[in-house]
Amino acid sequence: SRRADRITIGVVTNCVADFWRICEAGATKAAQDFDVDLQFREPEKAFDASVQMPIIEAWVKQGIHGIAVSVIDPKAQTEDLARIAKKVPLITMDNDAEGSGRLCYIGIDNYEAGKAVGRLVKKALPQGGTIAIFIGSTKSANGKARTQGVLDELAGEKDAVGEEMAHPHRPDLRVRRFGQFYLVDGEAKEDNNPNNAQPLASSVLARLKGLPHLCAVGLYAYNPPAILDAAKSRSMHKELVIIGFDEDWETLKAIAQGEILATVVQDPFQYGYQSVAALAAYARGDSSKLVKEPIPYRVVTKDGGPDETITTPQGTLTIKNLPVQDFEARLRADIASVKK
Amino acid sequence: MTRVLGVLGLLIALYAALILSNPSAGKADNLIDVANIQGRYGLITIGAALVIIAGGIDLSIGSVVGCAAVLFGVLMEGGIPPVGAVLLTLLFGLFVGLANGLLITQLKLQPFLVTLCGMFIYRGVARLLGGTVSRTRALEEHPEFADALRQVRYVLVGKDATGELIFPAQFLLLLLVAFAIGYILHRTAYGRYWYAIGYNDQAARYAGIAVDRHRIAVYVLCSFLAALAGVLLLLDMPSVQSDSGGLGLELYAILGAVLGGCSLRGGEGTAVGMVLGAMVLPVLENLVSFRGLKSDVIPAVIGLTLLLGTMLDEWIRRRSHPRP
Amino acid sequence: MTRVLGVLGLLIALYAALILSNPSAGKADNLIDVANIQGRYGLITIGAALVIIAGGIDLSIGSVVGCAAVLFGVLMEGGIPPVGAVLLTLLFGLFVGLANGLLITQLKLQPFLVTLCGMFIYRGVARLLGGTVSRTRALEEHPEFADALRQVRYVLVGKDATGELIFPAQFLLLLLVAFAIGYILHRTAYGRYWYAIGYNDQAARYAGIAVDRHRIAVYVLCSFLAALAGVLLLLDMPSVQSDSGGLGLELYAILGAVLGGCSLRGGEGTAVGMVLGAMVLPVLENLVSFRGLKSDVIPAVIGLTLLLGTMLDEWIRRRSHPRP
Amino acid sequence: MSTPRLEVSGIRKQFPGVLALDGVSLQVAAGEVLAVVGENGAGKSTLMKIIAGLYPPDQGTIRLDGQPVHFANPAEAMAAGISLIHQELNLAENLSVQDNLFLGRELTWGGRLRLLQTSAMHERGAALLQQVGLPVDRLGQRVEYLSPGEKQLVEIARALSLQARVLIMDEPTSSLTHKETERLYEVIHSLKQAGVSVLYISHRLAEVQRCADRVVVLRDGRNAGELRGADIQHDQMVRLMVGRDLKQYYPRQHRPPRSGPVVLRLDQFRYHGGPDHAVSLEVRAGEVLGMAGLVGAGRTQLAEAVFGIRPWRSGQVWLNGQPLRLRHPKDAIAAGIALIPEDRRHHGLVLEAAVGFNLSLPNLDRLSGLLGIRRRQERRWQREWIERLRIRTPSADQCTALLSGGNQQKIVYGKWLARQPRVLILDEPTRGVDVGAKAEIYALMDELAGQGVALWMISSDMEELLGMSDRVVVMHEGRVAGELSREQLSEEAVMQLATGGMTATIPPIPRDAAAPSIAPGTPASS
Ligand SMILES: Nc1ncnc2c1ncn2[C@@H]1O[C@H](COP(=O)(O)OP(=O)(O)OP(=O)(O)O)[C@@H](O)[C@H]1O
Ligand SMILES: Nc1ncnc2c1ncn2[C@@H]1O[C@H](COP(=O)(O)OP(=O)(O)OP(=O)(O)O)[C@@H](O)[C@H]1O
Ligand SMILES: [Mg+2]
Ligand SMILES: [Mg+2]
Repeated sequence: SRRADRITIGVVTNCVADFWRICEAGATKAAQDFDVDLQFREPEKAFDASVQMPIIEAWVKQGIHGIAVSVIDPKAQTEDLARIAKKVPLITMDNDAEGSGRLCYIGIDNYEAGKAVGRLVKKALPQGGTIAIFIGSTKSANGKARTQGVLDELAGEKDAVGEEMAHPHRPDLRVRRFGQFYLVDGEAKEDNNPNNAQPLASSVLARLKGLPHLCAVGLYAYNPPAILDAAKSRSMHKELVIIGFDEDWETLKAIAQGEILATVVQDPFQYGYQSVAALAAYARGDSSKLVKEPIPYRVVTKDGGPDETITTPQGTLTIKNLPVQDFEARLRADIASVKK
Repeated sequence: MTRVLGVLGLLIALYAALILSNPSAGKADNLIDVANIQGRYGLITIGAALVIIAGGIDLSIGSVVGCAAVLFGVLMEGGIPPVGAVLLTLLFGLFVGLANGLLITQLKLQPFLVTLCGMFIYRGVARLLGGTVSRTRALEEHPEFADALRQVRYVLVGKDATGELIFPAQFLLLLLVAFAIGYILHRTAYGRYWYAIGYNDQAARYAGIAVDRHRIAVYVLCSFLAALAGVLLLLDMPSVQSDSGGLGLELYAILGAVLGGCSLRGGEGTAVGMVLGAMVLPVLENLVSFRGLKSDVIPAVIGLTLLLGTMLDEWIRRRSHPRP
Repeated sequence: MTRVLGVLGLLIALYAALILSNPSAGKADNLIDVANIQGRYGLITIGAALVIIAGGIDLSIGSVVGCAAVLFGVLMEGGIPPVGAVLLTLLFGLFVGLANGLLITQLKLQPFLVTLCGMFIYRGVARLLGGTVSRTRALEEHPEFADALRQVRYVLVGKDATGELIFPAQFLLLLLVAFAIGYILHRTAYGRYWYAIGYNDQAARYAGIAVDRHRIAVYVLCSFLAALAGVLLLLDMPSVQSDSGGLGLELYAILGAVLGGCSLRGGEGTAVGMVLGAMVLPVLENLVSFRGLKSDVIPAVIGLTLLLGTMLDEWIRRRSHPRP
Repeated sequence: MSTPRLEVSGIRKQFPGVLALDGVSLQVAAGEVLAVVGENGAGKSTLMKIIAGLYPPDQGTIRLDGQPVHFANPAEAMAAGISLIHQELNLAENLSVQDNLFLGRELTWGGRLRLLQTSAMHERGAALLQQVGLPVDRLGQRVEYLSPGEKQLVEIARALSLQARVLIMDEPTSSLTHKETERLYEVIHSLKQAGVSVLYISHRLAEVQRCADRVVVLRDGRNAGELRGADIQHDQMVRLMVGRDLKQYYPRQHRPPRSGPVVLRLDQFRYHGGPDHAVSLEVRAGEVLGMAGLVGAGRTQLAEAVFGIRPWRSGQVWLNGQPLRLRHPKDAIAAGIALIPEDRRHHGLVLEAAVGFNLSLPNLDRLSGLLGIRRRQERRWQREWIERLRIRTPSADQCTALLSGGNQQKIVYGKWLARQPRVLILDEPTRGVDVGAKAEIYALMDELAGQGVALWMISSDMEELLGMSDRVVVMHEGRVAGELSREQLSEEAVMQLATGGMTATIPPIPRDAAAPSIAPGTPASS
């Protein structure tokens, strides 16, 4: 039903997820507000540039008017994106690729967000403890960044690698020490597929049963609920601190119930909205809507708390700490604001 | 009998290794945990095995599991009480099987192609139905389902209100189904017919067996069991994503069937074998994480173990059946 | 001949739909884009098809593609010049095929099991080799490779220094390989042997054919082509991840083969059919993005299209060959 | 005799549960035709497979021109000039006739490239087909579309193309008709002239009598005796084979024609995939209707169509006066029709399954109760039938594929007779069955006829046709060429109709060869 003269904006993500459904809602709203056509694609295969690139190439061939992409492997994709940016207005969102000639980046800094998770861990267990990190894949750029962020924060140094050792209370348990924390198996546990998340968490937790000061971190949206469920099925959720990432429905529910301590959230709705808004305006010759500074991530806890300001290489950020009800209400409002 | 010795040996070895790997590994709660997953695997493995015995193959299993889970969730969100939703979802399974069976027998399409298309189609259906489903979302809309859902969950997956796993309900369910299927396979005419069809459908036809009808029957059973597994998945797991729910399970199911003594040439396989074959992977995965192996090593270890297992199996079979 | 009419019709329909979908879709540069992907698909499809013709199956293709791509990258990072790295990677492919073939022929294991284990094992190897590989990373370590790599890339995937696609090199490569394979299949004794083995290996053995050696040969060819596809993948794409690179490609390859007229019962299939079969999916995917379909609809659309295609195919075949 | 071309001595072969060969020896000279006869399961095929390098012997030696040889595989045996026509067809049915003729030994150029010389193979292929009497246009056809008889001719042509020094024919004529058989004799004769040694296995003793210089008889895997020249007499062979005299070969109590009521009647019957002209015929209760025809005459297809395998096109079929409609063999079976198919391996049996499995398959409805199959009853029942038909197997659990050809055939009988059909269609009923068993089967048929069963016997075995039929319908290219009553019934008459009118120019089988009981009714004794 698209007419050739209408402006068309393409948004391509790095995988299929609820996170992106929220983003799509934002993008759709912007498309409505600024009267443009939207093509929103979630590549079938998660975090695979060889699936993502053909989609973008096809758009370029169609003479689309603007592309927003969640970069999977910045270092490697830069070259191709640079070439594409010469033909089509391009912005990166959710995951950046500097030097790709993109007009702007809309999103948080995953590494910084990871550090935020680390700070939450430290706050929850000031005396340190045993920590297990669960993640979909450590191969993807955002996965790497988040994990490293957490570990650096715990270790209190950049590019921390930790030290290989046996767990003081459990000689049979190999760990790496980061600051006061012992990382189970010395690495973030990859599930590579949401279906394995719960069983994996379940068997890892089983080995930690009985240890004091337990903390589990889930860095992909689906990880925290999986961890909680596993903990419950082994009745360990009482003695386990769970900290999550992203605004998975179950995670928010659990925070409200006090079963998950906190989660660090991005703003997918804004990613979508601002990407399309910016590109639509740019296509009409107005580059004012291009976003300058990174969108701050936020922390969601049961009752919220004071904002915190931190200094990053990019400058100082103020990070909001929202109570879960407010956050959820905002989220619903955002999604509801999209006309069907 | 010798057909199952190999996989039996493999299982024993794996359990031994597991129990030795870590004091808490042998504890009841862990074994129950494994058994529960084995139960769900086992159900789809039996489905796959039946199709394979009758000389076919079903690649749509994984997508059907996912689609059924999503459908189950969506139905409850839509206000259908849990029990009703379960039944409707199982009905969906029956229809999928009927579709596969009809396409294969009436239009004479290759099972591999038909079910591969099914794999895409039902994945697509799942995604059209919704994004992520979960019990909490359903209860969000319909708090009144809470009790019913809790009971269904307790009965089918053995988890209580707090979500603690009390008993391996899914494994018991597997044993129940396996017994029924085993009876059909080994004690009734239908079983004989399926084997005959798998070996030589021409001879079966000349013997007056309604080949097509029986072919359809096994596909229906297979998809039905897949749908059941989908229901269990949603009851067991915190949530199911329509794009990844059950992804790739068809391979695990077929693997279990083949490990259990089925031959993809058709006509081979026993109910006991199916159950044993299905039990392998969950133990193996549990063992691997109990040994605290690095994530990157795991696939290789799993692959090699399975390979050794099949070698052992073939070796035993050869010893007991020297063929010229 | 009639075996390929169906898929030919499907292809024509798809291209027509594509060109009508959008004025710029029919433009050369887009068609070249598609052709390039079809080329890579085609190579693994031919590999899969050969194995299927000889009565086997290879599920390790996807993992081998990924593993080869990673190996290729790692070798260059390790200081092996591009051309040398390519050759070593292809050598790796040969070894994989040899391993599969020996396990299947000498230990008499089921191809499905062996290659399924391979699927795990080579994925594992890839992950042990490294996380993510890319030309950029290799060049960081060894800037001196820049020229050589650029040339290799231009020759094999037809992209210039800026990454602009100049000509469909991968498709030309496919045509080259398809021609060679087609010649072997249809014009030499070896081809005849593969068909005979696939349909009735006993007859082949009685005819004095060295069945095992030929079985091994097709597995070697298949893995070799998969490794080649892996090389192309890394040359064509910005980067390859060891855990997802090539994931699931075996299904696409087999799908292409079967669409192209191969029967999993073995002994059927033509070189032309393989190429046509492999061309379907990339056009379909390109069409889908040109029509700007919602992501959630895509799997269903793909599945239904393929199903219609196979129905059409079977219908034509039936019309031309009324069988009892 | 100078050093024989082929000499095997003391061959022993033990299979699990079966001692197939127990010290068998034989010799063949160049240009000699040696017939090997024996009951089903005597070990003939096993011996031949050992000679041809398919199995290794447990004991014993094989000498070729005096040199001891050990063949690891068929290829080596072929290289040494030994070729084997298998009892069971072994063709790559997905390939063309021509491809099969040259499979493994294609004419190629370009050295290791093995590029096919298609035209050259076409010429030689055509010549080979003419030699065995198969229309040349079959060359390009996929083998799966050929009738069993045609396939067998392809096997023969294939073996001929080998230019072997020792040619082994394991029941080459089991589904050939008189005409093709005669042609085969000519071929064998010319091979003789060319100094080829021929090992000829058959259960059709008349054939043996016609073409063999010498006969070696096997019994229970041992040499049971040898006959040469004039001693090669039907009854002598039988005596050596079964170790006793067989009283009757064709124990047929022929009834006066048109006595029983018509049970099965086709009128103007046509089926899909069949010939265009309709077929009409009737089979009466208690009679044996013989059906003759050349290879490819369309008899099997007609039978299959009536049995519901092939969709019907037009005409009417009556069973016991009731119009019959069926879509599937199960309808036919329900109506009381049973078919003993010609192609045992593909249609008759599930070879991979056990003997008992096959026996039970069509009878499970009777063998099961509310709680499924009554296992104990089933096993007893299976044992009964194995004994009743004297099926030679270690147990009911033996894999069917491992039984000898004839014993496999008996299983097919068992599975159908147990159903007590009203119409029994037998397509090549004694294909690969030994004389003893033949006599049993004929007795069985007579008994069934006595019980009022209508038997429709498709046969390519002239003796059998003449000996068993009350009437013979002859088919030619898919149409009924004519019908012969017992009075008119003679080999010449049959051949005349079968070949479509033109007078058959084939030397008749010497009368003494065919069993004496060939004369109607008169029970024969030797
Ligand atoms: N591969 C095998 N495994 C086990 N037993 C076998 C095998 N092949 C043959 N036998 C047995 O060996 C015996 C001899 O078989 P063989 O086929 O040589 O008999 P035959 O003389 O050819 O009979 P027929 O005239 O029926 O063909 C039979 O009892 C058969 O069951
Ligand atoms: N499935 C098939 N498809 C095509 N043609 C076939 C098929 N089966 C048989 N034919 C052809 O039909 C003709 C009749 O075959 P049929 O087997 O009925 O002959 P027949 O009289 O039984 O001869 P035989 O003595 O060889 O069995 C043959 O020429 C054969 O080539
Ligand atoms: Mg024999
Ligand atoms: Mg016939």
